[in-house]
This record gives sequence, structure tokens and C-alpha cells, in this order.
Amino acid sequence: DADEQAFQARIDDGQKIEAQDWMPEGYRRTLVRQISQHAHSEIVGMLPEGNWITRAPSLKRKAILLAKVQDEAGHGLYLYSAAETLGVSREQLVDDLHTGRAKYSSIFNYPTLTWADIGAIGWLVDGAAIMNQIPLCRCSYGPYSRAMVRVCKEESFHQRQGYDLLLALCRGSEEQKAMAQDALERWWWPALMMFGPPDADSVHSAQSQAWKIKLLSNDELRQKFVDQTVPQAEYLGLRVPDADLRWNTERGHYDFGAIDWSEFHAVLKGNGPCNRERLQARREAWAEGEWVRAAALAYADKHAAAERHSQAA
Amino acid sequence: DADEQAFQARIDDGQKIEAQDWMPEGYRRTLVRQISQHAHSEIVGMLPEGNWITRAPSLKRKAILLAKVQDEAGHGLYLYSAAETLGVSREQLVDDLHTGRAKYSSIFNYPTLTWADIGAIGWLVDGAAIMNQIPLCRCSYGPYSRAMVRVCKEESFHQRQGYDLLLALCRGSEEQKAMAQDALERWWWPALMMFGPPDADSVHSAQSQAWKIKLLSNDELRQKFVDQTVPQAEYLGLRVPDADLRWNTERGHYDFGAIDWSEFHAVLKGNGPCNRERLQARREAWAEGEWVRAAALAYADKHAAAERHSQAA
Amino acid sequence: MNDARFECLLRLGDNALVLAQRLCAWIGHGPVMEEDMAQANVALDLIGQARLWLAYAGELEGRGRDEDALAYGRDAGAFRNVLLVEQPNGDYAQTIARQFLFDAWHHAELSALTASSDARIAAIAAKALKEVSYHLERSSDWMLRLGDGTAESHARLQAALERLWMYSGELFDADAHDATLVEQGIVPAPQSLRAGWLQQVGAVCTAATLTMPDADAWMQHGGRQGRHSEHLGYLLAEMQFLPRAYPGVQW
Amino acid sequence: MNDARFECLLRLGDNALVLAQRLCAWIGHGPVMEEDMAQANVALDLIGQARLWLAYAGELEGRGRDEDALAYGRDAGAFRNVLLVEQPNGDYAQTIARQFLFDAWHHAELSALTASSDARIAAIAAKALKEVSYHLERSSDWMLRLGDGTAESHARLQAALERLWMYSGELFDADAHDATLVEQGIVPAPQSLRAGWLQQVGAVCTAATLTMPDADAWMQHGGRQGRHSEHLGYLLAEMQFLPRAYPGVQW
Repeated sequence: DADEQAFQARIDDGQKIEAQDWMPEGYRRTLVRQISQHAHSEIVGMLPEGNWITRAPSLKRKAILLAKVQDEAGHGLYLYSAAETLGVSREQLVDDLHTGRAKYSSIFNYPTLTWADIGAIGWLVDGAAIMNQIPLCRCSYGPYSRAMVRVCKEESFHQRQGYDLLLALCRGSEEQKAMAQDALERWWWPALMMFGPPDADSVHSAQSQAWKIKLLSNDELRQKFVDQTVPQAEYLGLRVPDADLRWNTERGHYDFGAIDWSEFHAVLKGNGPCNRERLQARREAWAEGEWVRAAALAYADKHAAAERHSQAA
Repeated sequence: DADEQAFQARIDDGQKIEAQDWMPEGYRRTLVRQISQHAHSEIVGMLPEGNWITRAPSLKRKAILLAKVQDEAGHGLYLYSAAETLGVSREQLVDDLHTGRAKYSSIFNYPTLTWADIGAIGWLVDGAAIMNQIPLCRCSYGPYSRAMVRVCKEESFHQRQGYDLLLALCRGSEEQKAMAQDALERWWWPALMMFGPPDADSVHSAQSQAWKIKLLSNDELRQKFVDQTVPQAEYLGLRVPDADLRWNTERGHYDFGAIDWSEFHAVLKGNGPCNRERLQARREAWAEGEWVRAAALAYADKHAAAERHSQAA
Repeated sequence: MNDARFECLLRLGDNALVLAQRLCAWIGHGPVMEEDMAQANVALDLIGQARLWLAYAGELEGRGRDEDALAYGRDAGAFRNVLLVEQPNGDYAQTIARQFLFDAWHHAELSALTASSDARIAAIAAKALKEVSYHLERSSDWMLRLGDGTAESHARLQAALERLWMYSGELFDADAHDATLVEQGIVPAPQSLRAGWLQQVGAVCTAATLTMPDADAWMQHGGRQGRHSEHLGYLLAEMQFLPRAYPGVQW
Repeated sequence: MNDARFECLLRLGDNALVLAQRLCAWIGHGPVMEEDMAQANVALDLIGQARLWLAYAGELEGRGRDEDALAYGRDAGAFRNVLLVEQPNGDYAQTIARQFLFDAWHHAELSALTASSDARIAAIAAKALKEVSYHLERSSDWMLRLGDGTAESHARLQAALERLWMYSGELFDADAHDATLVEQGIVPAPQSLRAGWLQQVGAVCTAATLTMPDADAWMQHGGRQGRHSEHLGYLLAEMQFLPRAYPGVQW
């Protein structure tokens, strides 16, 4: 119809859509799903890294990790705010997470087993996230694109910190280097899966690209990530766990081995090492915080009432 | 009256009083207080030592400590049984502990801060307990005296193990020896206080001695303990924290310094380092176990009913 | 060859050690004093077994590591226990369900190991089997009492069973080490114990009015290869503190 | 002389470090996300302060121990923090009450330290004071919200206050080290901060509809001399695991 055509014309023209603008229901729904999934990923993503804050091996590393996890909470908050501009409440979003209706990135269903995992998450997981998110800084929905600009700036900082952590391990003892190698082996394939299924199997993509909600395809992004990351692994002196990985001079890209999509789908379905624990941790935090939120609300109400009363008097 | 005279005559004659025998109300009350206090001490006493089971520094020491704490649970159970022969239920006894109506030995209100404390408890606290308890093997109330025989046998084993633990530390590194010295400094005076206030200030004593519930005076026992323990400390190469301690050839005993009874009374009143935590730990264990006990009872009832039903059929 | 046997002994020893460490945390905090005694008993048996398995492992390895060097000197990635035994105590239902699922397997495993072609393994298994028969009896008994006790205890135990179920499949995993040892008659094929285990667990669940989760449900793996849950690191940090803080001394 | 100053710096550094470590355990598990951020903020400030105090302590000591050697290489008996900060997190009320009682003292202490005759102490205190002003504002605010919130939050906070109160007296303890440093104008007399602290805590309690416990109640002592509660050992076992398990390396 005419509205939709005008809407698409604005997007094609490179204009931003704002919260008060008319938008097709599908656009709104897709954005809510995508933004809230992203927000949930930030919040759930605090858990695997949070697991090592109390055990960070130096005070400086402890402060860096703590600041990073704090940034993730901040990202979660911007993103919930961006989603709220589309007419869903934070309560609703949180409830969707806790009941399993909403998803979060499967990568956070893997455990952090050693200190090197903190480095691997920064380097690979934040690295993949940035790769996914940089195009979104140009996405058509204003509040989302602005949130992404802020998020990306901090994420690239996190990525460097993660790499620096691994660099210290790789220049350290044999045990430390083995720890780093083990982390790369466990996180490499899950990181590649973060870009989603192969383009051939990907749903929603064409429409999302037309709406400029998705700007590059899964496979394009994955290739960019591999091309960027492999030399970094070499510099660390670590071996990427892929026998088929090699530079293809013809393509000007790295060829890499087949991804085990059955694992991806299993984890997505709930059968990853930590799916249940992650959700349970969030649910418990929320349930145990219920009385705190109720108290804060009751206090605010009382004082708002007192305020009205004194203004009326 | 005649009953009381006959009762006292049996005691003077060295006969044991059994549960079904007539006894003066004061005798019963004193025994219930004393036995239950002793039982509670075994149960609360599991906590300071239990604090180091998960952190014992070798598997052998872990097994020894675990077995010791298990023995204490066993002692608690014999003693509750002995108290139950006097017509109080375990429920009532436990409730008295949890509400603070009943006491337990104040020594367990001190924290176990290092591994050496486990040795110090075995050596000093079990040592003092044995000193107190050996005479009780001859006490007039049969069930109590028999429980004491069994308890004393195990306690003396525990004392040797505690001493052996300290011996290993004292033959170890400087740090280990300092740990042992520090433990002796913290546990010495509280151990001396375990024998109770000086005879001059001690209530109940005369009657209890006549009834053969208490066979030696507090000060006699304390002197025996000092005389036995000081040479043991010397053998370990540890310094007893008492500037006034010296052998008195005339008396044939060690003289020792004045005890700070204000500390004793403060801890007794509830103001020791761990009074609140010990009671809270017991209360929480009991409260959290409520549903388990209820389930066991419901199951037993169901199956007893089924049993009756099948016999009737 | 000794590599496989070393791995197998670590698995047996670490299962016992890690579960014992979990049980130790209950002592003094159980629902009734009799249970503190019973838990201590089981933990003592398991520590004793862990010592025998680890001491033998250390001898086979031949690098001078004794039971304590193995228990206190390895980080999580070198532990070989199944994920089941490192799961947190939770409430008493979770502790009992964990114990029962493990005991039922442990009993079958040790029974088979009494016929091991490695005489020392057979001897340790025979000693341990007596102890574990009692463990299994006790945990089965508690499955009945909690499952068929009150509505609350039933709900708690059912929830615990469902929560822990995904860690039970690993008990029957086999890798190259197992293959080597099975061929030599040293250990039973893990998979060979599964039918009996399922039958026994099923029977107890039925008697306890519990619903046994789906035998073919998705299962977690990795503990036997050193890929643990996030819980093990905390358990070891506490357990190993003293020997790590004061290295190289005797206790 | 430097002994006393070294002790004083450890006390300041360990207070900040141990409390930060406690707060770290909340991150990801708080009642609202904004609180995870706020707790992380306070913890970050405290870690930063701990680093400055401990680094200076290490320099004064002159035995080559840096901030990490002091944070990760000492066992509980060598820690000098007050008992208050090592108390467990408990529920949010307990965390907030602990924070408030500490912040009110910490703010007064740092204010006084800005006039220290030791210029480096004065400079660190001035930096920390800005951060702690915010901590105190925040914890006071939560005292009001929970105290004057719902019946449940009021009861929880009142219970937390009563539970922690006996650890507040130690903040004003003085020993020979304090006497030396007071004389040199390096630190304020601990006791001199007490009246102001009581007034401030009392005012917040009143506004929060809470009953302040008796100022003259019996108090616990010992943390500043290295005699801690049973909690600290567990906290350190977790915190120090990596540097102890892999000694002598860089991270």
C-alpha cells in the first residue's frame, strides 16, 4: 500500500525511521525481536565473564574485567531502551527472556572454564559481535543505529583487552600458553556460528536487507571475521582448530572447514552446556530481587504522594 | 524425706541410678541440664571443625578430621538418648538449644582461623573435655556414665590426633610453626575456662558432688589439665601464652596466671566471636531440614499403615 | 597402554574425591543428626577409595606424584570426574538424587571391576563394592522416602531428578582409552552397564512414585575428558588452598 | 615508624579490596540491571583505591612486594581489613547495610586523611573521597528505600542492621600503630570519628524509619590485627587461586 511504499522510499533514500514514525507491523516486530535478542545477549553475556571476576589473577585484570562486564550491563540498558521506543515494556522483555520466548546469543551457553576463556571471549566473541554490529550503526531505525554506535565503540575496546590478555598468556609459561590454546579450541567454532546459519538456510534475510535492518549476509560477515582473525591467531602463536583452514589466493580469502550445524541447532534448542544454568541464574536473580524492586517502587510512590500533597497544600 | 535418704544411701553405696528408679526432681533437672548441655556441645562443636573439612591439606588428614566430626555427631546422639531416658524428648532438647534456653560449651564460640586450630582443638579442647569427662564415667546415673565411657575412649583418640597434627606443623616450615604457635595463643585461655568458674564462685557444686554428678572441682580439674598440658607444649616447642606460668616444686604443680573471667562471662552471655553464627547455623540447618524430616515421617506413617492394613487383611 | 590405565584410575579416583568433597560441605548442616553421620560415612568411604585409586594412578604414572600431589596439584582441566558428581549440593533432594544416580552406576561399575584383569584394580573394587552397596541402599531408601513422602518432597525430588538427568549419560560414554582397556579386560565397556542401570533407576523411580526422565534425552558430556562445568573450579580453589598457599611442606 | 604506616596502608587497602571482592559476587545477579552497574561502579572504585594503598604499602615496606604480591600472596592472618567488610553478602538488605555502615565511616576517614602529613596519603585520600561521596549517597539512598519501602524490606533491613552492628565498633578501635600515626599527624584518631558517624547513621536510620541499635552494644574486634572471622579464608581461597596455582608468572 501507499504507506508501505512511502516507508520503503524513505529507507531507500537513506533516511532514519524514528519511534513516532509510521512503520509496517513486520518492521516493528522484526526490530523488537532483533533488538531485544541483542539486549538479552548483553545481560546473559555478563554471566560467563562474571564467573571470573572474583578470580581474576591481578588487580589490574580484575578491574578491566569488571569494567567490561559493567559495560555489558550498560549496553543491555541502551538496547532495552531502544526496544522500548517500539512499544514494549522492559517488564515484558525480561519476562520473554525468563520464559524462554525470547532468545539470546547461543555463544553464552558455553562455560568459561579457565582464565584464558576471558581473553577468548573478548577477542573472538566481541570480535564477532563487532563484525555483526558495525553495519548496524547504519541501520534504518534511528534509536537502534545510535545505540549501536555507542556499543561498537566500547566493544572494540573490549576486543583489544581480550587480545592483550591472551598475548600475556602466550608470552608466559607453557601452562599459560596451553590454557590459551585450549580456549581457542573451545571458542573458535562457536564464534563462527555467531553469524547465524549459512545464507542458503537463513530466513527473514531478504526483507530485513530491504528494510536495512540487516546489511550484510551471514556468510559475508563470517568470511570477514575469519580473514581478520586468523592472522591474529598466528601472531599469538596459536593454532586454529581447523584442518581445512588455508589462504586461497584466488579468492583473496581464507577457506575454512565445514561448520557442525547440528551443534548450533542443539544449543539453540536448549541443549548447550550452560543453557539451563544461564536462564536459571537470571530467573533467580530476578525472583530474589522482587522484594527490592517492590520496596523501591513503594518508596517512590510514597514520596511522590508526599510531594503532591505538599504542592497541593 | 525417706525416699531422698534411701536415694542418697544408694549413691553413697556406689550403686548406679537407672532411668526407671525414683529420683529427686533436682537430681533429674540437674542431669538433664548437664547431659543436654554436653550433647549440644557435641553438635555445635561440629561447626568449628567442620569449617576445615573441605580445606584439609591432605587426603589422610581430611579423612581423620571427617571421622572425628562424625564421632561428635555420634556422641551427640548417645547423649541425647541418655537425656531422653530422663523424660525429655529430642525435639524439646533441640528446641531449647535453638531458642537459647539451653547452653553449650562456650569454647565453640571461638572461630577456627587456620588449619592449626584443628590441631589445637583436638589437643586442648578434647584434652580438657576428657579431663572433665573421665570422672563422669563413674557418675551415679547409669545411662550417663555408660555414654561417658564410650565418649572418653573416642575423645582420647581425637586428642592424640590433634597433637599429631600440631607435631607435624611444629616439625615443618617456619610458617607452619608460627601457625601452631598462634593457635595455642588463641586457644589456651579459652581451654582453661572450659572447666568453669573458680570453685569459690561455682554454684550447684556441693549438691552435685553429693549426688556424684560432679566428682572433681573445677579448680582441681583445671590444675590437672595445666600440669598435663604444659610439658606437651614444651615437647612441641611452643610457648604457652602465660608470663606467670612456672613449676612450683613445693606444690608439685604448675602455677599459672589469672584467668580473664570477664571474657568468660561475656562469651557465656552471647558476646563471643561466633555465638550468633553458631546458633544461626544450627537453626538454619534445622529449618531447612524441616521438609526432609516431614517427608521421612509421612513415608514411615504411610508404610506403617500399609503394613497394618496387610496384616488385617 | 599405561596412559589408558592412568586415565581410568583418575576417573575412578576423581569421581570419588569430588563427590566426597561435595558431601563434606553438608556435615554439621544436615536435616537431622543421623544424616550428618550417614553423609560423613559415605564421604569417608569415598575419600578412602579416592586414595587407593589415586595412589595407584601415581605409581603407574611413575613421575613421583602420590595421592596428595594428584588431589591437590591438578587444576580443573586435569580432573577426570564425570560432571554429575561436581554439581552443587542444592537442597537435600538434589544431593540425594545426585547420590542415587551415581551410586547405581558406581555399584555396577565396581561389580564389573572386581573381575578386572588388573589384580590391583580388582582388589580395590572388591573393597569399595562393599561400601558402595551400603551407599546405594541408603540413597535408594531416601529416593523412596522423599519421592513417596510429602507433596513438597515429591516435587523437590522430581525437580532434582530432571535437573541432574542430563549429567547421567556421561556415565556410559566410551572413548579411545576405554576401548583399549575393555580389550585388555581391565574395565567393562561403559555402554554395557547402561541397560541394568536404567532398569534399576526406573524401578526405584516407580516405587518412589517418581517419573523417570526420558532415557534418550539429550545428555551433557566432557567431564571424563577434562571439560567440566563452571562449578569444579570453585570446588578445587577451596579444597586445594592450603597445599597451594604453603607449597612443598608436609602436613 | 614505617611499620605503623605500612599497617595503616594495609588496613586501608584491605578494607577496599575485601569489600570490592564481596561486591564482585553480585555482578550479574542483582535485583535490577541498574544495580549491577552501580555495584560494579563501587567495586571498581574500591579496587582502584586498594591498588593505590597497597602499592604504597609495598614501596614503604621495601621488600619488593607490589600491589598484587600483597593482594594475592598473603593468607588471612596477614590481612588487616575490619571484620565488617568480610561479612557475607546475604540478601540485598545485608549488602546495603554493610555498605552504608562502612561508607559513613570511610567518608569521614578519607576526609580526615586529606589533611594527612603524609602527602601521598593525602593525595590518595582526596581522589578516593570523591568516589566515596557517591558511595555514601547511594547507600544512604538505599537505606531510605528499603527502610521506608515495604513491610518486608523494612524487616529485612532492620534485621541486617542488627546482625552487622557488632562489627561497626571496630572502625573506631585504636592500637599502638594508630597512636604512633596520630601523633605524627598521619591519620586521625579513630575514636574522633565516632560521634559524627553515630550522628550520621542515626539520622539516616531515623529518616528510613529504622531503629538504630544501641551505640554501646557489645562489639567484635580483631580484623585490624589480623584476627578475622571464618569467612575471610574462603574469600581469599577463591580470589587467590590463580596466582597460587601458577606461581611466578605474569598475567
